[in-house]
Amino acid sequence: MLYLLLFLPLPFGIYALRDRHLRRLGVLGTTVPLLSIALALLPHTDARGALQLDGVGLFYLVLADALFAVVAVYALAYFEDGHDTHAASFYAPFFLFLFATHGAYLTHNLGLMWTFVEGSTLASALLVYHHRDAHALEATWKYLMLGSVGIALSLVGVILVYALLGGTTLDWRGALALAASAEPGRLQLAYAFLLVGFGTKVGLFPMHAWLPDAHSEAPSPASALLSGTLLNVAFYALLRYTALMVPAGLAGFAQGLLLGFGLASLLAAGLFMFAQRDYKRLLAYSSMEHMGLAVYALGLGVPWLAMLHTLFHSLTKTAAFLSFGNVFLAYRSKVLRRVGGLMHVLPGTGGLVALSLLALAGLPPFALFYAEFQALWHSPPVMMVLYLVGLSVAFVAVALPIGHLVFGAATQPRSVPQNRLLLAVPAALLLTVVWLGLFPPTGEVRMLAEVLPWKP
Amino acid sequence: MTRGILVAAFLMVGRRSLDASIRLYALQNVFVAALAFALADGSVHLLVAGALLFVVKGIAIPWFLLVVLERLDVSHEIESYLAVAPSLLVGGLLVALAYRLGQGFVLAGALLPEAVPVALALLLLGMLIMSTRRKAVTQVIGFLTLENGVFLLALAESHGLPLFIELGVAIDTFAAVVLAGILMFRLKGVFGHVDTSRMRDLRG
Amino acid sequence: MATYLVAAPFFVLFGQAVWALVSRSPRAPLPWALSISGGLMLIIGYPAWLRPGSGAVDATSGFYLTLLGLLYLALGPYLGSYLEHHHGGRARLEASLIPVFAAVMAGITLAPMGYRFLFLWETMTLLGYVLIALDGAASVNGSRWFFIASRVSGGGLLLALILLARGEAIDGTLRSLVWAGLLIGFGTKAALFPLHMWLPRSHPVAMSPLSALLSGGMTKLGLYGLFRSLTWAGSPPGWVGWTLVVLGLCGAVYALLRGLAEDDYKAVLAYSSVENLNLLLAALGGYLVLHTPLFLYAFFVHQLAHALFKSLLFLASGALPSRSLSELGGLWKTLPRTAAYTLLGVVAAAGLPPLAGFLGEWYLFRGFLSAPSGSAGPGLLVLGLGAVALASSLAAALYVRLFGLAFLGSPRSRVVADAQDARRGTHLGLVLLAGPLLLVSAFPRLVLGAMDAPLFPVLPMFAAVTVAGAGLFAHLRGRRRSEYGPWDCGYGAPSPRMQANGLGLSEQLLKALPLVQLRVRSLPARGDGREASQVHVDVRDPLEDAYEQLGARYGRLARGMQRLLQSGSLHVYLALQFLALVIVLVVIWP
Amino acid sequence: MTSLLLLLLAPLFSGSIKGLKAALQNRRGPGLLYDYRNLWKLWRKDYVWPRPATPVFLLGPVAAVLGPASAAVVLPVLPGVSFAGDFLVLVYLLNLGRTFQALAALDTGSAFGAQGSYRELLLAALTEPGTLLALAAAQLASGELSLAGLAHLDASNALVYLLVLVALAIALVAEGARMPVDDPTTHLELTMIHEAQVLDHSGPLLALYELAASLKLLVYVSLIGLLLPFPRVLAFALALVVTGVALAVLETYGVRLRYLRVPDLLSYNTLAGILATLGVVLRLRN
Repeated sequence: MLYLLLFLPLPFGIYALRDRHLRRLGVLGTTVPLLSIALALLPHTDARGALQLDGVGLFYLVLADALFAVVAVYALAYFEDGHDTHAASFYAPFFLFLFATHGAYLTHNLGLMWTFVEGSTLASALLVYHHRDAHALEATWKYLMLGSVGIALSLVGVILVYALLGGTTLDWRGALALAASAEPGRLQLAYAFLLVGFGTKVGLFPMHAWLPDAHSEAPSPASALLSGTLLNVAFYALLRYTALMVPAGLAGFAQGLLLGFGLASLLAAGLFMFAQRDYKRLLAYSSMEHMGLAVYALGLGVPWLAMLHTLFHSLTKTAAFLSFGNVFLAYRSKVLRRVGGLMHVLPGTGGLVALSLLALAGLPPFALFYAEFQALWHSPPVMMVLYLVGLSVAFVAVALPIGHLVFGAATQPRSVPQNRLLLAVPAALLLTVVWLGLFPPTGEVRMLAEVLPWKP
Repeated sequence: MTRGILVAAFLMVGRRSLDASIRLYALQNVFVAALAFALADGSVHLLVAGALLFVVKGIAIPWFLLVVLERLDVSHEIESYLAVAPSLLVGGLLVALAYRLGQGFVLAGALLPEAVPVALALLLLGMLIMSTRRKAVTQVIGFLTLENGVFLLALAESHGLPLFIELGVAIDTFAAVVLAGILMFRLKGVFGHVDTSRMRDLRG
Repeated sequence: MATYLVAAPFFVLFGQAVWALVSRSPRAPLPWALSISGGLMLIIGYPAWLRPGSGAVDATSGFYLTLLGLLYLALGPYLGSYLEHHHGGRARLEASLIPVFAAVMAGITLAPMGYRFLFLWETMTLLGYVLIALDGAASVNGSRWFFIASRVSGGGLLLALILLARGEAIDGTLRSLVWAGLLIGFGTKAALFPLHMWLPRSHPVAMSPLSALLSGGMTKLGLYGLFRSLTWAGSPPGWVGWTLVVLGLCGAVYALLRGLAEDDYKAVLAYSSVENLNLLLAALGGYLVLHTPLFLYAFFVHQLAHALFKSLLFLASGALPSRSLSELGGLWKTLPRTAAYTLLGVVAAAGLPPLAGFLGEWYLFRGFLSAPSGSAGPGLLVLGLGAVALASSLAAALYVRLFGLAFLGSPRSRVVADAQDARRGTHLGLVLLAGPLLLVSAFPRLVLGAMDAPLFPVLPMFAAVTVAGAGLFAHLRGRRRSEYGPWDCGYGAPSPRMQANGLGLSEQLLKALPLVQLRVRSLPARGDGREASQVHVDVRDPLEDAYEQLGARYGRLARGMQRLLQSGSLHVYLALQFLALVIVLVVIWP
Repeated sequence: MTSLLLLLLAPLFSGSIKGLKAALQNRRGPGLLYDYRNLWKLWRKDYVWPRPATPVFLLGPVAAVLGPASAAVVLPVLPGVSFAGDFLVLVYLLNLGRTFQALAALDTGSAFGAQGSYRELLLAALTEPGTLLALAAAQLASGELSLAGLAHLDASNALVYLLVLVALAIALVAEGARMPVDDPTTHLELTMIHEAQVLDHSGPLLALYELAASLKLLVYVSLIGLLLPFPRVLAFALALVVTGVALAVLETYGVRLRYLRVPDLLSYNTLAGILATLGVVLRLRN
């Protein structure tokens, strides 16, 4: 069953290489992830073997599939107007990416997981390359180089871990059981490589440099997938490996590093966002900020909170990228200055843009507020102050553009997108985020996170 | 054998010819493959891995790179931020550093402790090549060198990784190189050059 | 039963919000919803304040519910009529957001410490921001300041309230940290100097009823929070009281001087709000330092009075044809009703007896007079008395200038003639604020409630001054008179342009107390010389400059970091990645 | 009670200063009762209504009289109302009169009125802190917060009281619009402070303003009298005489300060107030 789930997207990926029919591809893009969710939610008996689906895996798998489905629905409308001549080539990497994502979440073998994470890099590089122009090329090249180096560094960590466990197993559960016997000093070295390696893909400062380029050059649906899924894949790998440090008695060590990287990313993202002129880069840096916050939450030793944060961030960021996708459709420009007074010219999109930015800034009733509140709740006082400073700086940087963008003097768009789906999809996501903010699924996520070795 | 790998890698830093670099890279892989065979001691797993390495990295990838280089129609000279002498100096320092740090990475059950510093050196030299050489092709070679270091590390610390993972890694590497090759063609087509230091449009 | 009663105003407000989203005439029930909920809040809050322990809420909540209730009650009819005449579009959004904003403000006074309080607090920020920004491009800059300040405020509160709610032992440094958070959090909302910068920039750009809601209501929640903190966080460390007193007093004087240099009618009102809020903060600080309840009387009496007269002034300002003082003048003739209510507000706001604005300052003085008996010593006495006295005379100057420029004399531009006086709805709103103001002025015990405050014969004074004044006025009014032009020294051709302008009235004051620098540039007359010459005055405020420089520095830093770290060079990126690895390895090297 | 007394005495006081000045200047001045006759004459006249004026124009003189008159209620020259903190009410009621006077001056739209207003407001802002501090110091030194409880000048509080007297004297000339701050007899509009505000008020309105001006003087005189070491009424009379003579002498032999130098003079008022307050506290400490 799990093998079916894993390989489900692959034939469609090959099929999509041939097919040019956008509508059919879009519908397939919606149904395959939905089908995957259904498959994933079926009860599983095969708890042995390389493929397993525990609480954490299920959580991320369902989240990823849901986002793929949502993005596919949006893409139906987004590519409809024919502005994008390469639209059909969106879907092959889409399915390949989905395949790699499934693989990363389904496999319980830490080495295989690495393979799939690398696979997701390659598949998403194709998404970044979508527009095939100079900028896309530049972004893809940088992404590929930095991502590959990062992933190679993490492979060093994987090898060291494997060797430290006596070369017997890379199964996650087995590794958890054996981790206590590993030599702590060397395990620290291994973790350093893992952190820098996977951290590159999570988008942690100072390995983040590929992130804004890749996000801003990909078409909006792809940007949403990058932010909402790709980063989570890497984060998931980091989560699994960090879990190994707990039975090894290195939880404090690993969490210290995570806190440092989390805060550094937060502060750096705030700084980069402040002087930003391109709205997609702004959103990309905001992803860096929130991944930093998720890593921080993990650094606090509260894995369920980190999971919650990634969940909220994925949903919110997808809504934001899709809302700004509408802006791009209307203005054909990613420059903040060229867009203004959306509430006068595109009221629906303007509202979505304002709300999604405010949601990203972490205001209630949006869910990220809850996650940030919880992170503060679990922080020691000094960390609280640092966290708050970073958060405030980032908040201001994210939210200030709203003034001009939404409420300011109006600039006329080149065209007004008509399809209602363009508004409905991000609106639905935002409503979900509000719902999650009002009724955060803390209990459920904690239950799912019980497989992780942290003491509650 | 390990010394051979190291020398091959170190020479890469000192050469100004791309073809030579690629050949040195192939040589590296031959050495690594030989090492794998030597260590195999009858275990199928390492034999297969060594063969795979020899075929994919020793032959296929260098060949692919040479073809790409031929088709790209760019000069075969390496352009670098660092001239040869400083490159060698920094490379030497990095190798020294690798030997200095190497002991820290040698695990209790290491199969080939003396290869660990070499692996580290490869890693560092790969990074050096990547971050100082301007041409896209050289960056790929740097990456591959780095990757070789990782593989060597796996070999040195234990019997490599489990086979199917090894396979996955190989596929991924190959796919990455192919993707990079395609991109290089595009780079040449779009920009008219493959100088990555001149791709600085995306910033801020 | 009691719980249902408390929930009732919220149901009414949310009902309106939902109605506005779905109905065809979103605005129709808005006045009723606001007024009814205001009335309900009065019914809930006032008894609880008057007789603590008797109501469904505690006394402090009761007081603030009363205050907000009075505001909502008056705002209802005003909004109904105002929105009808001033706003075409966005009716749906406004008619649904305003009641939610009102409900959130009321909710804050009832929320327990912790997540729910912070949730409501930040939601208030969100709604306030959107409501201000909705008013068009001009308000964007103002809403930006509002936003930044709200972030600062929210940050401080998150820090303090989470530390408190976690239930750890709070002592020593941690206690100072908690209180620093509370001061920043609530102080920013209450415009504590020098965190007040947002207020004069964001309140004036909002539409008038919203300015009233913000200045009269929302800022009070900052005070509410600080007062509540005394029970939430226990007694503060010594420096808190001193900080409040010193900053509050300096801030009051500063705000007045800054307001005197301002040309925007509503900005002047906003600066006056800053002054009053800082005096209130100083009162709270005085209470913390000297422990005399006199400061608390000042705190509560003046809060209610300020809510009433400032809302009255802001609501009345809705009828003005322009916000620029240099374009107004002689409005009494066109807007007699508005002018009369404004005059009432002005007398109260300038702290003149017999209106309630005076009473708070009286208690404040009384409080500071008890300084020698306390341990605080002479500094507090001199600073307190001197600053409050200076503030009161500056406030008088500020309001003389404001009222004189806008309503008296002759019109300075043509916009004045087109002004429309208060209509029925807006008029009712003004009455509903002026009435309680007069009532409180005559019977201060109504506000002091359960507190056993010393008081002087306020009612006789009130009655004597008003009755004698009214009598004399009526007599003079009935006397024979003849109309003539004002004394012009025999010039013979006076024009409205010869009247003193805004800065003419305040320049001397600003030069004698040189906190704000004026730079006067006069542009030569153009054309044939019949065109009047123009004078431009730049107001340089050192504090503003400092803030702006801070912002500019930060911007430069951000751009510098971008150039350095995000230069577009892949090689730099790779080197950074390498560096990160090296640093981590160095840090953890065993 | 005191209000009535002051209201009755006010024209006499201003009249006698005029007479005294005339005597000092070797002129034959008007009689002591001249101001009563003058006020009565003005009161019966019609008045001129400047075209831009509004009801505030009338409220000015009304409040100008009402302020000091009601303030005088708490002055314990004759028994009257007394309560803790009454001196604050007194200062604020004086404020009331001044504020409306300034508003009424702006009401005519004349440039002179406005000029008088802002000058007056500046002077008020500069004197009020000092005056309040001085009064507070006197109250604290007496240990009572009502004017009726003010102790007499004696050895123990001499220093404080002297400072208070200095502050009050400066406040008197500033608030009462007398030399060297202002010249009540000037006819040059550009130099006027108080007079510029009342330029457009005529007839009964002017009568009220004139009455108000001398009433205000008398309030300060009474305050000074309260500090002197004699029984209340006697002290008041003494203060009356001394002030009257001093003003007459000052306005005969002194010169008016340049307007821009006035703040320097007023800073002594503030200084005296601060010193007095500090003195009290230090004395209480020991």
